[in-house]
Amino acid sequence: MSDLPFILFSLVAAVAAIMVVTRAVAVHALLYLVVVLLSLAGVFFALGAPFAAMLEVIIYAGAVMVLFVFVVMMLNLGRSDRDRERHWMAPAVWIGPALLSGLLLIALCTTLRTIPPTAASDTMAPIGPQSVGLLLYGPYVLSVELASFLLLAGLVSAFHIGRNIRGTGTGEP
Amino acid sequence: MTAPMPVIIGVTLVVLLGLATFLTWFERRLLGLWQDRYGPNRVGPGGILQAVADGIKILFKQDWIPPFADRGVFVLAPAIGMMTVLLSFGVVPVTAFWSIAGDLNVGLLFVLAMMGMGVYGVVLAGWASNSKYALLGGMRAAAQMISYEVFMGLSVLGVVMQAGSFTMRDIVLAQSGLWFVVPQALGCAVFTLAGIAETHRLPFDLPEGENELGAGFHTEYSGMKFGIFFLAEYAGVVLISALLVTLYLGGWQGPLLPPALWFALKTGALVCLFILLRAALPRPRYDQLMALGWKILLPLSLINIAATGAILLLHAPG
Amino acid sequence: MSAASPTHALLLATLLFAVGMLGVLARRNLLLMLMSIEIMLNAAALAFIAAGARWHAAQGQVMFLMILSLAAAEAAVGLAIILRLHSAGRPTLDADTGNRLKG
Amino acid sequence: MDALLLPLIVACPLLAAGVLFLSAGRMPPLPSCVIGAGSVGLSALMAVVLAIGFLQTPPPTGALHATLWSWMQVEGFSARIAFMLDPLSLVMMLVVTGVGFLILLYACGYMHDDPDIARFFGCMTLFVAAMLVLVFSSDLLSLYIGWEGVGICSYLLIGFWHTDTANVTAARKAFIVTRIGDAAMLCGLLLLATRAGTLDVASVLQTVTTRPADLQAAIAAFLLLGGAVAKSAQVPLQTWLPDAMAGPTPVSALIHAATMVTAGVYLIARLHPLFASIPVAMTAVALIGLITLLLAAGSALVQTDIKRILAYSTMSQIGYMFLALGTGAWQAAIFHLVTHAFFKALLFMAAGAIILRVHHRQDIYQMGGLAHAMPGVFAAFLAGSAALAGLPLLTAGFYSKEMILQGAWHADPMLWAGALLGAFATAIYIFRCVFIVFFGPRHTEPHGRTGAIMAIPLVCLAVLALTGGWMEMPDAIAPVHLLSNLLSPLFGAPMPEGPHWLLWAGSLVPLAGIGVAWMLWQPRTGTRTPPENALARLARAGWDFDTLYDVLIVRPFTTLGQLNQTDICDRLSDATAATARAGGRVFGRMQSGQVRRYAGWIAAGTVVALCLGVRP
Repeated sequence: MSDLPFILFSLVAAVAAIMVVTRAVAVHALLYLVVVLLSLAGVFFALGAPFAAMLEVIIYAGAVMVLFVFVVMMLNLGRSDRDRERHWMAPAVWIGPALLSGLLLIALCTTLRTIPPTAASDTMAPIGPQSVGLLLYGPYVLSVELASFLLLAGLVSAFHIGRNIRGTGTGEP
Repeated sequence: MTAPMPVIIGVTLVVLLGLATFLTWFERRLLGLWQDRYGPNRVGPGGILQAVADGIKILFKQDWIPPFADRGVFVLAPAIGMMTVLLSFGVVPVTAFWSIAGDLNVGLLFVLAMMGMGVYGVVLAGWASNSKYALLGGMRAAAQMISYEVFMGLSVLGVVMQAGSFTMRDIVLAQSGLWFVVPQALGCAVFTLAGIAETHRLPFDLPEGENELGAGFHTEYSGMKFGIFFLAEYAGVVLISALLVTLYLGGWQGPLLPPALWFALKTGALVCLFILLRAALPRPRYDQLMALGWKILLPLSLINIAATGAILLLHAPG
Repeated sequence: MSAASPTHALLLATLLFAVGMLGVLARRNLLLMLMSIEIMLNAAALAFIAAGARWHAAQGQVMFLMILSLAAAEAAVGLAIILRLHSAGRPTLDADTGNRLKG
Repeated sequence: MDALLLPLIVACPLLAAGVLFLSAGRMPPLPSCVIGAGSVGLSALMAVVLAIGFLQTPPPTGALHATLWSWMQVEGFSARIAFMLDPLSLVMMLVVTGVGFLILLYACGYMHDDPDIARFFGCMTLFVAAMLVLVFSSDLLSLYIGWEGVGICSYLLIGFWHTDTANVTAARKAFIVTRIGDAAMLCGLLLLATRAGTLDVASVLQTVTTRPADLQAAIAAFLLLGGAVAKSAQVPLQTWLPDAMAGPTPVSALIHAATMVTAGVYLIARLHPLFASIPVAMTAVALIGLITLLLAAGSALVQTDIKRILAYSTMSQIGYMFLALGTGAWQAAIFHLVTHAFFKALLFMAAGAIILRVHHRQDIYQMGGLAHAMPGVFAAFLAGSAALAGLPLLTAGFYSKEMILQGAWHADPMLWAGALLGAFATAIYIFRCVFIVFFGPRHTEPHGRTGAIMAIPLVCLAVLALTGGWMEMPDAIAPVHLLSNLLSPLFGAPMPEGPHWLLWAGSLVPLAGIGVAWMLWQPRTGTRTPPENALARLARAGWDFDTLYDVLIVRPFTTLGQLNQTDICDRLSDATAATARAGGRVFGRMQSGQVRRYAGWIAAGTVVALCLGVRP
């Protein structure tokens, strides 16, 4: 009974992920990606990580994906783009990548098979925000610093790349 | 004392939707009062049935989808907007025993998450309409709501630090001595401003901005889909008010009167405040709105966090 | 062994990773490639969370936060590049034209 | 309470620096002055309160500790941001905040019409904060933060008037030369850290006593000495200090005379057990000090720029301190540091007052006869000069220099003789400056007045330069040993005093020097032109160390580079390049520049690696 959400969310995530990579309209793909993220948040919840689940929704689905939507809106893609996208997705294109991904899947699944089953920790008591925070600002404070450096670097480089070169307001080089 | 869950859900839903409908009339009446005119006063006693009349009109309108729109997303957008607001109510504790998931251990984060999802309703509506006014409105909404979500999240952190919990019920219980509006006055102010921007109410209704963008993101909407946007906005106002009450004004706590009544009274007063703000304040320019957020509210909320942390550390035992 | 076990979560993570990789390799649209990368990142994050659940340790969520910040930075830079390319006269978002250095 | 005051003393100027910098130069002059001088004044006030508390009820362990936070904790190494107040840092704290406050007060008058005054005070307060961090740190790593902090402030302030290329060049030179020392010091610190597993001063010094001094310790000591030498402008890394006079005069007074340049002395004093356990290092310190003091005194004899005279004099006086350190006379070094801070800051500020009033001229031969025009400044300069020359009994410089001479005598009479020669030269060059600037015919008509805000610090420091030495006297004069007693828990008992004739010699030599100066440059018959001969030119150019370095290091390096362009080593690299190019052509086909192709290769590689790993 308690496994039902997990299975449900997993199935939704898997299906939606496949939908993402096969959509021709960027916004549709984005919406499916949001669905992937939301159902992954559900999976996190089922795995006893409510804090991660909420952050996944707030930051990933709520902020990063909106950024994607925002960019798509700025690009103002039209019908011609959709047609070109369809053209690019000819069946022949998929053979090589599908082969590679399939191999990867097989290899990884083989590895997973070797993992001994976990009987002890089936209780899945949730790990709350407090313990994560204590860990983050205790032994992992250096990685928090590194993450903030990374974000700063991202901020600066995004600002630099997107800067307005000739003051035209359009970003034309 | 605890009511069964379906009852809670049902009552909450009915009350909320009824309230949102009622608010459409109530706001116009209050605005009329403040602006020295009548407002709707023909249908029913004092015009109270105006809301019903509007509802009937909207329900019976043709459910029209523009041929140039992206059908699926166009239909989905208002549903997302309404749904996120309703879901947020799930974690608001009306009384100690009356909430759907008031003791969810990441309750406050859940509200923030739903606020974040709420952006999609507006943004997708703007995109799916495939018209430039709607697109501009949607883009404005994306930038505005994402920015103000940051300040909202940062401002409530002070509350979380003081209460030591993300659980809404714990936060209310932590205020039994002193309402957080006193120690967290700064956070409360930022939260209120961010809340107005999140619900894109006047004065921060730039995504709609009717004198520049037509009707903004819902320019192409009509009929019940428009109605859902409309109701979602009022439900959002009630939500922000309820959150303010829960986070800063002691929730259901109060002397003499029953808890639920206290909660309703506080929320109602805040809703009136929202309407008063609409009546009193002009709409700023878009760049002014963003500047206010990033140059004033962000530092303020950071200062609030730092100060709260410092004071908590100083008072920490040992 | 119940269905909601870390092993099954790892299986899901594997599947997502493979699908994301498929997207990166097969799509020509830069935006879609970026989205596929997000799927792959999420698969990795799921693996961390699952491991955290397996050992009942909060470290999994710590690593998840690191991935989250990585994804945020990556999305910001990636999207900025896409916008730049788009405004520099390459409105097709075709990844295969990325080797032309001049706009 | 006291332990809380310790970080507050640092925080006060730091906060002021933050405020001043954040104003982005838009802060008007008056608030800038108030914030700049006020914050340091507040620090000085707190320092005095702290010092009184410390002296009245000394902490049982001999030092106050305030650990702010643990900086890093990795396997086998830990570092903290921790402050400590022991007698040594107490003395330094009082000097830095007290003299610093007086100089900043003076700067309020000196800089009041400069448009960039907010930036000036921002840098100055930041400097004071960094210097206090340096002084307070009980951990060598946080000491290093302060060390680099004062370095960067020095750089910023030397190049303060950055529109003039010469100033920027001087700033860059100071930065690069001290950087050589800083690099050496960092290496030394790392060596110490590998020995002790921490850079906590107490623990580091503990290892000196528990483990016999080996080669590693010696190398570490020499590397640290390198850092100290560069910061304190000693031979061979002294060339930056005279050029550093390009900065505003209060900067020269605070940074390049009173505080920062003595950081090297402080460092060695702080780590004195380490140095004391390595006799070679001690000898090196003493020799460096002696050579510097003689060379710099020689240069000062022929300079024409008043600030350069003082700069060389500073080098020379720090040479004395190094000499004292090298002979184990730790108290003498710190004592001289204190008195030097008083009189050298006074001399610089008096010089600044003169420069302001003679239309920003700095050439002493263009001044002349200023004694009547500015009697107050004259008196102040005279007091400072007397202290620098070490006029017996009356002045602070006499007592501290006497103590150093005693120490040198105990170590080696040759050192003593050299130091005495230096004292002789000191008296000559500073009174040469006095006679030329203040007597004789007037070349420039001074204008304006020296305002009260500049006069008050001059008066305070003049009093200190004269009376500051009375806290420590030789037994032959009066048995006063305030400073020695304060410092002896740290440094051990001071050295016994030498024979009485040493005192006589030390008293008479400065007088003789003044007499020589009077004979050569007396107002009526003395020469009024700078000396022009090969030796004088050499000395004026600071013994041509710049040229020497150019010839020894820069030119050979560039020549070597040019020679190496076509030699056999290049053939080897050409072969490498050819191989690489051939390989590049092959692999270049993979570099199509297409993201998807790359992603495909990465994915393929991953899959192959996985398959290899999974293979049962």
